[in-house]
Amino acid sequence: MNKKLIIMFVLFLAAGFNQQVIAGELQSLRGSVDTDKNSKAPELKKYSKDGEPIARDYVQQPPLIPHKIKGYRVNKNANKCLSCHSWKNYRESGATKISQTHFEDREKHVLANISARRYFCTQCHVPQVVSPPLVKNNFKPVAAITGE
Amino acid sequence: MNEKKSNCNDKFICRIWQLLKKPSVKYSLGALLVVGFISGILFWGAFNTAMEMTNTEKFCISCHEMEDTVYQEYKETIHYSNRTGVRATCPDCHVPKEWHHKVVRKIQATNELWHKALGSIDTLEKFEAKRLTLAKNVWRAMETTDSRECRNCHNFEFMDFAEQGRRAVKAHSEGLTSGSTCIDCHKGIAHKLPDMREVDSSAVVGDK
Amino acid sequence: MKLTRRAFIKSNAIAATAAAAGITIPGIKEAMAKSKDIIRWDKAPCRFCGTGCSVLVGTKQGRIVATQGDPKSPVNRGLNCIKGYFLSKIMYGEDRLTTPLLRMTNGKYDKEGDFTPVSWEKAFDVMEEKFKAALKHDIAANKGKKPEEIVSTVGMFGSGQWTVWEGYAASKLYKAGFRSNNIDPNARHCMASAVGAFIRGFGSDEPMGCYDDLEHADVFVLWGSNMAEMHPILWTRLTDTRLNKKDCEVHVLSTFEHRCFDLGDNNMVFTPQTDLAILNYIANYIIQNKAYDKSFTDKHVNFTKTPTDIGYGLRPEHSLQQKAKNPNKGKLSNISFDEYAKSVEPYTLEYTAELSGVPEENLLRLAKVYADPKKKVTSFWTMGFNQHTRGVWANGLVYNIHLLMGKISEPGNSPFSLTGQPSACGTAREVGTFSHRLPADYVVSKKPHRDLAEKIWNLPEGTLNGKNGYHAVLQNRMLKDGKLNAYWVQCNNNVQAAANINEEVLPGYRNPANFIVVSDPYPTVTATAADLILPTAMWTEKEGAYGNAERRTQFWRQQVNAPGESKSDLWQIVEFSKRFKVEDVWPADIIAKKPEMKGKTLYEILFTNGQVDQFPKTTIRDNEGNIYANDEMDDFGFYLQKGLFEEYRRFQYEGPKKGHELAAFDVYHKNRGLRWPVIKGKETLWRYREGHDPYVKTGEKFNFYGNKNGRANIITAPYEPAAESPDEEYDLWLSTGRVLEHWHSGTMTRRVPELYKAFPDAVIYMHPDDAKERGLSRGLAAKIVSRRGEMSARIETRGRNRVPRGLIFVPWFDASRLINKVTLDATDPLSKETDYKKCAVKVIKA
Amino acid sequence: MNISGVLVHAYPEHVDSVGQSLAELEGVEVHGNSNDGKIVVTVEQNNANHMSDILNNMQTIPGVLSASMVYHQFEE
Repeated sequence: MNKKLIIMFVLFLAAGFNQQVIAGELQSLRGSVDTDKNSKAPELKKYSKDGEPIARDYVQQPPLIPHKIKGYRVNKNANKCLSCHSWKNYRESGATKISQTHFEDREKHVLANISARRYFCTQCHVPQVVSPPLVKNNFKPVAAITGE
Repeated sequence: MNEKKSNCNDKFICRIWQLLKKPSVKYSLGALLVVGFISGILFWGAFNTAMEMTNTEKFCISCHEMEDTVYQEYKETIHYSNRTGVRATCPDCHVPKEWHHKVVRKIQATNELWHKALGSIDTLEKFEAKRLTLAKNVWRAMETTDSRECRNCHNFEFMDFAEQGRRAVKAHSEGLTSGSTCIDCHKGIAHKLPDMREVDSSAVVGDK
Repeated sequence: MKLTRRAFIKSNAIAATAAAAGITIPGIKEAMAKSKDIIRWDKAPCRFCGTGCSVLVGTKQGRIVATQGDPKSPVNRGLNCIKGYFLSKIMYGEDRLTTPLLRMTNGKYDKEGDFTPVSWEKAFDVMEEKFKAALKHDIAANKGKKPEEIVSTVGMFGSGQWTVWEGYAASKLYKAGFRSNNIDPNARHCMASAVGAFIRGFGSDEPMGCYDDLEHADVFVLWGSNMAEMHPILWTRLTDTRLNKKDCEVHVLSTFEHRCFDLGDNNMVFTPQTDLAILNYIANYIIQNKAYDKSFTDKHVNFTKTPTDIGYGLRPEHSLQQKAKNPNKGKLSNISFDEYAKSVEPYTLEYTAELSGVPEENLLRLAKVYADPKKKVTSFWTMGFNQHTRGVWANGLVYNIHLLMGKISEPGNSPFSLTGQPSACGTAREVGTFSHRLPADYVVSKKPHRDLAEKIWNLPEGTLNGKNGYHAVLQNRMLKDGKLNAYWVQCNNNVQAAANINEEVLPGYRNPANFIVVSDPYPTVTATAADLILPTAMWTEKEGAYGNAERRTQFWRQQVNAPGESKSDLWQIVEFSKRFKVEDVWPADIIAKKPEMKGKTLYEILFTNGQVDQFPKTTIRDNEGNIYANDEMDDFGFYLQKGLFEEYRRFQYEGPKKGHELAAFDVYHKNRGLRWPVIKGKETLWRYREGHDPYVKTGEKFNFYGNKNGRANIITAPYEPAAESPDEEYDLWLSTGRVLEHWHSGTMTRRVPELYKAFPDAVIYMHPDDAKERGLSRGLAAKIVSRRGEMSARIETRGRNRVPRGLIFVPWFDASRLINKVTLDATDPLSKETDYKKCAVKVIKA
Repeated sequence: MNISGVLVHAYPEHVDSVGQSLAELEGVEVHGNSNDGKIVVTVEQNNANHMSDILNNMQTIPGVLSASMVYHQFEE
């Protein structure tokens, strides 16, 4: 068991270290294209059409939208998201339920339908394209730290 | 011979009727049949061509009431531009394919011509005010015909659920049994939704 | 004490019962705190936009593990936008810089060398050498010159994302230490026009209203401000009012359709630059219909006009600049009401509708709402007005409307200039890190203002440089021309943010005569264009303070330590000041006025001057008893932040200009911010209004005490065309801006996987018919070309923004798609703020 | 093991006397009170029906308005 750990540790060290040694070609998010050169248009990235609910790193993080929302309009006349996710419709449609916090207004009164301040869902909930991250992120959720 | 004419005392219709009743003197039955047959075909061809001409997107959006409103909204939807380029234009959803339904719908369409003359929805505000009633008409028609126009192209029976997304499979496979029809869930697929307070109060917040 | 499972359950029982009883039992806290799931929560203002939401930062064993909206904050009441919820991940990008990097070849600094890790010692050595060379040259060049003629070859480009004390320390180091006014914040790109209009109109910077107007107004008018994406929480409050308040209306004006149109009742798309005509039309409508509040204008308003045909802030040799009759002129001259009425007369409904392309009925409906005395109207605007070659005029024209109607400084009636950055107000504007300003609205060009600063900073008389320094665009030009040689960039990514990268920005950074230092936590486009990169601490890796758009100053404590050898901007500034003696920076005659300063370092004169170091080290606790680190306090041995803040406050109390007073340092750690002026501990919601602003005596009702005569200025200004409009070859308008999911140049947000995957790459928002005419369509690669450069991206015709024919919109968050290679560095000649919203381009197949 | 949290509401003036009499009950511990007469109490018993007896006794103590169980963790 600890033999594997040691190898892992060495690899980790190397990865961390060489990041600095080859600092010669320090790269911005432009990657290998120099600033004065013109980079080509990026590859097309597709929003995941209809995936499983995406796990969250901490309780307070707003859930990500695992499906495409192109053409789903939210305006004064209607909120397309609510046609599946509202308290009345979510059982029948099998959609994720809207959390209790959305039913409180600014003054903490609990309402029958969601509070108007939560009406535009896409201010906190966003779909995801199918693509690896641009840069690896070493964020660790609580569980990872306390070794559960 | 000519007394027969006298009892029409010059009423026009009556004289026409007498003419039609009078057996042909000069022309043979065969000639009359051939001429009748050909003019029938011509008439039928012309009738259908005319009807089909009114059954095109170009005709529908020749009225600015349609072109500036629902057509602009439609141009942003999947039925206008999609992966395969297969389009569904106005008549594909709003005019039945089967001839007799089509004719019934065409007759109803005279009401739309009437409102065009009245200018009931000739400004954006007027259209917006009428959007709900217009939408309800279409929804009601679809509900009564179990979304027949949708099923011209999309049919539960021929859906390959292996190719569909998670939500679609659940909804469509249940749809087969629970008797719901396409329009129950797919309202607003081509045009912006009207005020949905009456239809689904949970889908809107606040008063008008 | 080992927490047994039984004790754990018992403490849960106690806690639950105590909660039901609504009382807190101290004993339980220690018992509960030990259990492994407890996260320490503390407040901090969000790192991103000018709204200034307060977030709760969750930390565990020295790492940030979560962030959420702060329910106690009156700004956001527990809500955040998508970026706020992911603040917890912005510090953990894998390519985080952890040591200084210097361009070197075989061990020596070389402008064309590769970046090599060096120690802080070595980094400051090279910086010291370069800065001293430039300063030596300056002392010689400025020999015998009066303070108003001093020129300097050292410069700094700071930020509206600096904390209050970082801006203050940088301003002191440059203006007092190096006698250089070539320090400017990137808030020059976002709020300079707003500042110009505030000073010209009201004699005092910053809005007179506050966010409470969002709950009081009957009508909201958005002038080119996509609040749904750029100020999301304010948009939720506006939506709350619109959907719940009877007869509430939202009018939205923009050069393209965006998400706010979904809530808009009167949506208008106008031709770029014609907002000037629309604003004048509304004033004209109000006057023609005698709807103006005569009693208000007679008592509280002064009518003026401003010189016209003032050029476009381009290089003097540029043809447009040559043609301008009154280049950069802004002196106001008084006019009568009738002259003002005549000046807006040409802007009839027909003329304005024809010029702007907005249908007459929409314009009429908008004008009626402003002219209706019973309707409380709040106007919102941001970059649409500020980043505009007539930005100061545009800001002024909307104040004219509100002043004509007397709809100002009261709940619901509010011309509200929204701020872009989290502390453009708190740091850049109030601390005065602009090339022409001193703290609290004082300016470098006025002798009495310099005297006040010299008194507070305990400097010899005549130290301060009286000549306005180089502003943002001029800094790039001076770098390119070799007139600015030692340059330090902190807390911004200007190589990606500044206009006209190819012709002005890159040549300046790579000019062999210049030494460029960049402080940044990540390798940005600006850092890789520099010669020395200093690894910098981020947001809650240091103690900080921000000031948001409603004059609310918010503090936060240091939550976690910065990685590797990263240091805060503040530490870098103060540590670097140790390297200079007064003899290196001041001429002998200045030193002679205070001989006791001979041989002393700038560190002693600027920072250990008895004021900044008056507060000893102390343990920082919150009211739950948690203890917090403060790296600067450990390194320098005194409470540096508190000393800087308290010295800075003297400007607000000891000078003639009233109305900017902040509360004491300790107050801000205990609350969710106060809106200044804070008089006797009470914050001010509406300025210049009796009953709300303590400087307005009873019976006066209004007093615009920023101006000596207590009156606000209505400033008439005409429509003038944009600097560069579409023609046959470059046949499309280009407007640039931001999207909800990303902040500015994407350095932080694109390193958060969820935000990157929400909006991976910049796209070209284009009208489908414009695309079809050019053989393009949605999803295809296209190239945008202007007279200055090009950029490639994919076309989007059915995205969140629907642009009219003849205009494209491109966000600038993507480092691989530098749209600012294409934009024009034309500015508002008065505010010197770049117009990123209008230039002429063509789009061709890539 | 049975642990429960009980909120006892007593007349403000009788808080101290009620506190004492509560503490005398077997397995009962008083943790704190608010000045308007609310007392936070935990009860530890080894079986559930004892728990309900204790709760009833609490009701009968003079000066007690009400005693309501807020938290109950029981494992056989």
